[in-house]
Amino acid sequence: MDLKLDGISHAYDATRVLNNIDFTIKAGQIICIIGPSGCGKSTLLRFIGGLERPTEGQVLQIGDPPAESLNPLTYIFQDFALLPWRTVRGNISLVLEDHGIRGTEADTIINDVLARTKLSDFGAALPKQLSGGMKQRVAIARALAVKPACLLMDEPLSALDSQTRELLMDDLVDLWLKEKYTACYVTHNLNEAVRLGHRVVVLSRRPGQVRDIVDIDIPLEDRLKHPALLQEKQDYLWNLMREEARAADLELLDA
Amino acid sequence: MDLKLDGISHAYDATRVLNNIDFTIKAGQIICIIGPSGCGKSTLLRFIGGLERPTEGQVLQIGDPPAESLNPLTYIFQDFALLPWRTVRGNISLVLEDHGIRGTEADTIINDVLARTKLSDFGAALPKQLSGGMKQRVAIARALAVKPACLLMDEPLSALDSQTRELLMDDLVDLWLKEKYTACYVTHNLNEAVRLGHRVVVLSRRPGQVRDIVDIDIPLEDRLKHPALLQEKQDYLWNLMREEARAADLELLDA
Amino acid sequence: MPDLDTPTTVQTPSAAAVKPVPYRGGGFAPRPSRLVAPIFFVLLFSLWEAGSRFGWISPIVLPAPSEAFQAFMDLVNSGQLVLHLEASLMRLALGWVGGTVLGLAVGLAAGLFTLARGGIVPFVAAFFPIPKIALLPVFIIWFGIGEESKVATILFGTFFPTVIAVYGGVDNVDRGLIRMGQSFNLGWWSIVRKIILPGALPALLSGFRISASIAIILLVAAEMIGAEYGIGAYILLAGNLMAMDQLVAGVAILSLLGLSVSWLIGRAEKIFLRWRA
Amino acid sequence: MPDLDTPTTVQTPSAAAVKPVPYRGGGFAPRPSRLVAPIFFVLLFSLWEAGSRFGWISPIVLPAPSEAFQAFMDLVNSGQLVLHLEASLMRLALGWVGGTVLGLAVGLAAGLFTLARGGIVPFVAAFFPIPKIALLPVFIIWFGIGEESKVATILFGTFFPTVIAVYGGVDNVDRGLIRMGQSFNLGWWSIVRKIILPGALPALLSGFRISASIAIILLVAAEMIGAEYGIGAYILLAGNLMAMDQLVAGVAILSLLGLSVSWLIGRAEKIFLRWRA
Amino acid sequence: DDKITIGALRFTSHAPSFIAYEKGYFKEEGLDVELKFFQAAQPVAVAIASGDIDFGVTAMTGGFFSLADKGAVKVIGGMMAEKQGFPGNVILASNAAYDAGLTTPADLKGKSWAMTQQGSSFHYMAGLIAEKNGFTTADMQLKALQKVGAMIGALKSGQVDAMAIVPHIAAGLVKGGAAKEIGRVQNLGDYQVTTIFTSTRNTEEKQDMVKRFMRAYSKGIADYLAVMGDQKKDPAATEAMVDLIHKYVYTDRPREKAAPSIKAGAVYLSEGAALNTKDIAAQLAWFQKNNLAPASLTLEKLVDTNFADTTN
Ligand SMILES: Nc1ncnc2c1ncn2[C@@H]1O[C@H](COP(=O)(O)OP(=O)(O)OP(=O)(O)O)[C@@H](O)[C@H]1O
Ligand SMILES: Nc1ncnc2c1ncn2[C@@H]1O[C@H](COP(=O)(O)OP(=O)(O)OP(=O)(O)O)[C@@H](O)[C@H]1O
Ligand SMILES: [Mg+2]
Ligand SMILES: [Mg+2]
Repeated sequence: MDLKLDGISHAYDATRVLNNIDFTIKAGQIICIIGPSGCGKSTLLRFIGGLERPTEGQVLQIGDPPAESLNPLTYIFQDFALLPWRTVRGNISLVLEDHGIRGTEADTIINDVLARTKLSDFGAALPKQLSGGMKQRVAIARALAVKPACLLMDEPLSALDSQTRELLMDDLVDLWLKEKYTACYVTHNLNEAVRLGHRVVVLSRRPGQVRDIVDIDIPLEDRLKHPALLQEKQDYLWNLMREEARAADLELLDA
Repeated sequence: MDLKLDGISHAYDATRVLNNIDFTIKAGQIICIIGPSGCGKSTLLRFIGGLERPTEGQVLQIGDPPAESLNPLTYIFQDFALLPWRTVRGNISLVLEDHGIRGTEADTIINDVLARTKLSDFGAALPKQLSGGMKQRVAIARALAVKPACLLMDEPLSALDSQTRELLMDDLVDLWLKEKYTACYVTHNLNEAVRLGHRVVVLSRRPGQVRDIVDIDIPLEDRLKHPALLQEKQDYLWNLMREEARAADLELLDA
Repeated sequence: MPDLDTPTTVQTPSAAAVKPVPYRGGGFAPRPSRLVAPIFFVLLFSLWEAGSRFGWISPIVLPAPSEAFQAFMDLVNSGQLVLHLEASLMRLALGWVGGTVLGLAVGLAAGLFTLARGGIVPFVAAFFPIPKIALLPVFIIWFGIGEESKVATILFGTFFPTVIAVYGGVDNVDRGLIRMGQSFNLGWWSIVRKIILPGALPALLSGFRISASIAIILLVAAEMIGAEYGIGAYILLAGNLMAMDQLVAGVAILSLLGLSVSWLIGRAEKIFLRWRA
Repeated sequence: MPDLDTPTTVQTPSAAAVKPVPYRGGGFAPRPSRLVAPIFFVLLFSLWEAGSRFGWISPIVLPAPSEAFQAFMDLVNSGQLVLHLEASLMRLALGWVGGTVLGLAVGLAAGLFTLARGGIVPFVAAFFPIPKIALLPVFIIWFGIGEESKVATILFGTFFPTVIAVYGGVDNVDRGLIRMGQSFNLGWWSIVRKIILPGALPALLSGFRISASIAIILLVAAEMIGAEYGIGAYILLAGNLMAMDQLVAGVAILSLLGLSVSWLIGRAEKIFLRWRA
Repeated sequence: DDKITIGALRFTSHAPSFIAYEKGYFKEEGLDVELKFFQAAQPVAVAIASGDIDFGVTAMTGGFFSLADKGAVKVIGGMMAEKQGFPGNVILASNAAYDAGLTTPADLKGKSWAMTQQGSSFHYMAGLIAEKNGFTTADMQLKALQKVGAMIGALKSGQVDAMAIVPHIAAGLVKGGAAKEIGRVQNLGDYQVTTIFTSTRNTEEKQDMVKRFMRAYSKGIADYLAVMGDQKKDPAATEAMVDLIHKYVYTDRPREKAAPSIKAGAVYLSEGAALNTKDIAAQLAWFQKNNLAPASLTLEKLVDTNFADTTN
């Protein structure tokens, strides 16, 4: 299943947030969306997942999602969005219950995703007992449990400290190498974009428009072996964005 | 004025947090302290500034601070710590008022520090109108207003998005090149450490001990010109810390 | 998940089903609508009025709104409303200001000093839940039957919630800001004045909102003690005489009083808490 | 700032003054001390007792604590305490449970549906601040002078704060969690049951704390109407008879009742909100 | 002049205060009087205890006895009394109870009785009825409803079976068909309903002032009895007195509507403020027996007989 963004524009009341966005998310690819603060990245991701509707344009599903997929478009949120009153297992079972998956069937799935995210020992822990990195791993496990056709990630690492971020980035790469998941990954961290993205969509400041789409051809597993190449891509992106970021930073909010 | 940490150990109730920390902060140098989450970095910085007292050891001032320094040991906090009910100017004047500096004398100082942090146009803005990067710039201006002998910075950039962080890092370097301030800079971002630190103190996980002290001899202004050298230092630090970070991440909090 | 080795798609768009992604957001965001409330109230009052007119609601059980309004107009025209309001507002003002000033002082002490907190907090916890009508006989003996006991009833009623709001507000002032103040060598009193008090202001204002409602609620109890004038006294008399129209009119006046005070505090919040994000 | 081009120090440590950095932290963290409160209360009661014994405090103004305690023991020994408590607790339980169940339903509606919110919120805002004693005559007419009107008084008193707590709690449930539920295609009712209700639980429990105090406060007002037994009736009688010792004993019982309920809710919070960080 | 404050209720039975005030009897005795109005009787005694006022008139209540026991107030004379042939408190039954056979006070055993509060004069009247008919108040269901209005409401709607109330209100209810008269309190025997009282300190330290007050007050009583006791004797004087009383009572009603109530409420007042000490002693005993008055209170502590005649 591919996803096609078709001429998406959006305004909240009088504020134009997005302007005529067009691109395609191909199955098995990680697309990174980068752009300065407030340019509409999160809004765009909400459109892609059907949580909100753009004023113009539409998001199209091309092809049917795999039959076994319980929730084809699945989010991973910046703030993890775990229910604090449920244990790790309970949080995963939450998204299965409504599909009528309970008991041993659910246990099998939960054990599997916990193993894949190296969380097997933490099934009974409450979110408050976990570090940020672990929480995000639980959120990833939960997402995997519903066999998504496409993962929608909104700055999944930006609430983590940089060391944990580094560790989780490795985990996401490993996971992709094993499972070749499709993903739309929003970030404003250029380093993440060049480490994880097969293709990077660069948005301008608000109203967000596509400024550039950069393909990164190095296979994910080899990227750390080519620091100079990556740095070059990153510098290219940073040059595209630097002035916009500065201007966005200087803007007075609701003065 | 130098600062010497002399055999500092600390425990909160039964938890040992720091273990026999010894190092010196030389005038005009930026010392970066890195270490995994919860290893006691913030605690250590509070000891250095006299906000808390260690159970063992002491922090010594060697030499007197410059006479014009109103507040020799001045913090810059991760969460900016601006009074939300005061404007940018009001926040700066706050730290002058108690020294009896008011009226035109205060105005002169405030105008000067606003100019140095490129904030001249924002004197009348309230904190809520500013982006994170701007807020941290105000905090820096406020710190400069009291002519510190040593800046104590606790992850000053980790509440900012990565693009703003990049911009502010440049600003901190520019400022150091002009003013050669002394600083003790706590972070867990290795990239920040190798970009800003003359010397990097690496702490182990809790109870924090000095694992290594790494000098980085490249002048600050030249660092971006030697990406490979920097990357090498960063990789060295990351190898020192990787396992510790992973272990710290896996720890269950107050299970 | 598609089990591919390279990131390309298997299906050509033309051959595959194309449909928009399903929408599944929205909801869970009820808003205070500007339209519903007036309609609702108009409907409610019309039904009530009709019920009374057509005799579905016995006048003993509930007067028609028009009758209550008539009672209110009688009060206005006879000039008594001013007298009642004057008396009540004076008591409210004195009692509330007194309770607030004392509550601020005591609450601040509890918020700043361990010793004070140790004494004040359990004391307040024990005394706050005592119904003030139970204490009326005591107040009469302590303060007599003049204005003092009425004011004291309201003062007592506002003192305890103010104390709680103040020390709660002080507790909730961002410790980071206080630490910042200390790190810049600000004096103790400067920290209290410039950081703690403004930082506790939001909690203080919402405490005022509560203490003002309590003061208004206590008006009736306070005016049980030999008051000739006052909205509370008017209501009590109406209750005594089973004059339901006057009772409803009096209660409506109290309700309006409460809404006005709440509106005033809302204005104060808008003005003094402009800095809130 | 030292004006150096290279980061080295100008002063050799041996020549320079060496002293520890000045300490400037601490303070601004009053703690509820386990010692202060008991000492404070013992002191307070001793002074009070002494004052009464030595005649500084007239028995008309305040009875000695020992006399109040004697009155309490009389109540216990005569077996009346059980009767009074039984009557009051029954009214409290019925009124509180009724008000809470209704309040939950109405508050949830206001928290979930725009239309309900539009009607309910202004209605509650207008009715909450009405003193219940003002409505006693109305309650007598509506519900008679039996148990119904007493229960109704407490029910009315607890209903409104519960509604406010519930819709406030629902409003404060992290929208991110709701959006998460929607993004996983959870059904509407699943979201309400598994996300909104548990998420609102902290607010509900603190709402219960408030409504329970209000219920206890209203006990006296409720038992003004033809109650033979009940703590409130006991207090009213003591007030009528100017029996200050009994009055203080009765008020102390209410106070203890309030503290017990508050303790119970504290336990419930510990158990049900274990998941809170 | 001595400045004194008198606590008064806006009831016809308090007319002597208004008469003595309006006609200058207090002035003649060198008393500079201020009238202070109360909504209920109970606080008058408390106000004397707290020193807010000097003199008051109220019924004997539990609270009053308690204050007397603490040495705060003393009875110095009698006021309203139940006397055959004069208007007095009427015992009413609800229509439903009447239809079910409650037609005399003797039928009240097992029935419910409305009163304002426990220890009030309404409570005592129930006690009087019970004693006279050979049962006790424990055999009745006593309903404390705090307010006269609530009592009337409860009686009208049949939620209580019976109550006692002042004559002019009773007349209105009976005439309107809202209740049935089943007896009069005056038929149960002597009953000193209200007394004049002052603070113990006044009786000890300002005896002269108290005496002068009583002289002036007695004149007011005499005037009232002379005119209102037999209203047909001198209609012009009656109207004049109604005018005077209307200045203080039923002020919210026009005169023509107030006059009938004022006339109908002309209860008997003890001549010369004479005090029926025997009945006071009986009342005290009843209150004590029912735990509504402190056991330590004695008649000596309650009454100071130096200021008025005593009957019986
Ligand atoms: N529900 C909403 N109602 C009104 N305005 C909104 C809403 N959501 C977002 N906005 C506005 O739309 C713009 C884009 O918001 P969005 O969150 O999509 O940006 P973003 O690129 O994700 O920013 P960030 O990098 O800070 O996450 C912002 O100016 C924001 O204030
Ligand atoms: N006031 C305190 N009382 C008790 N324990 C504390 C206190 N402050 C910190 N700690 C504990 O001391 C340890 C070190 O805390 P500290 O904040 O110094 O770590 P850190 O290195 O700054 O961590 P981070 O990278 O998360 O900022 C932690 O385990 C923390 O829970
Ligand atoms: Mg976003
Ligand atoms: Mg820290």
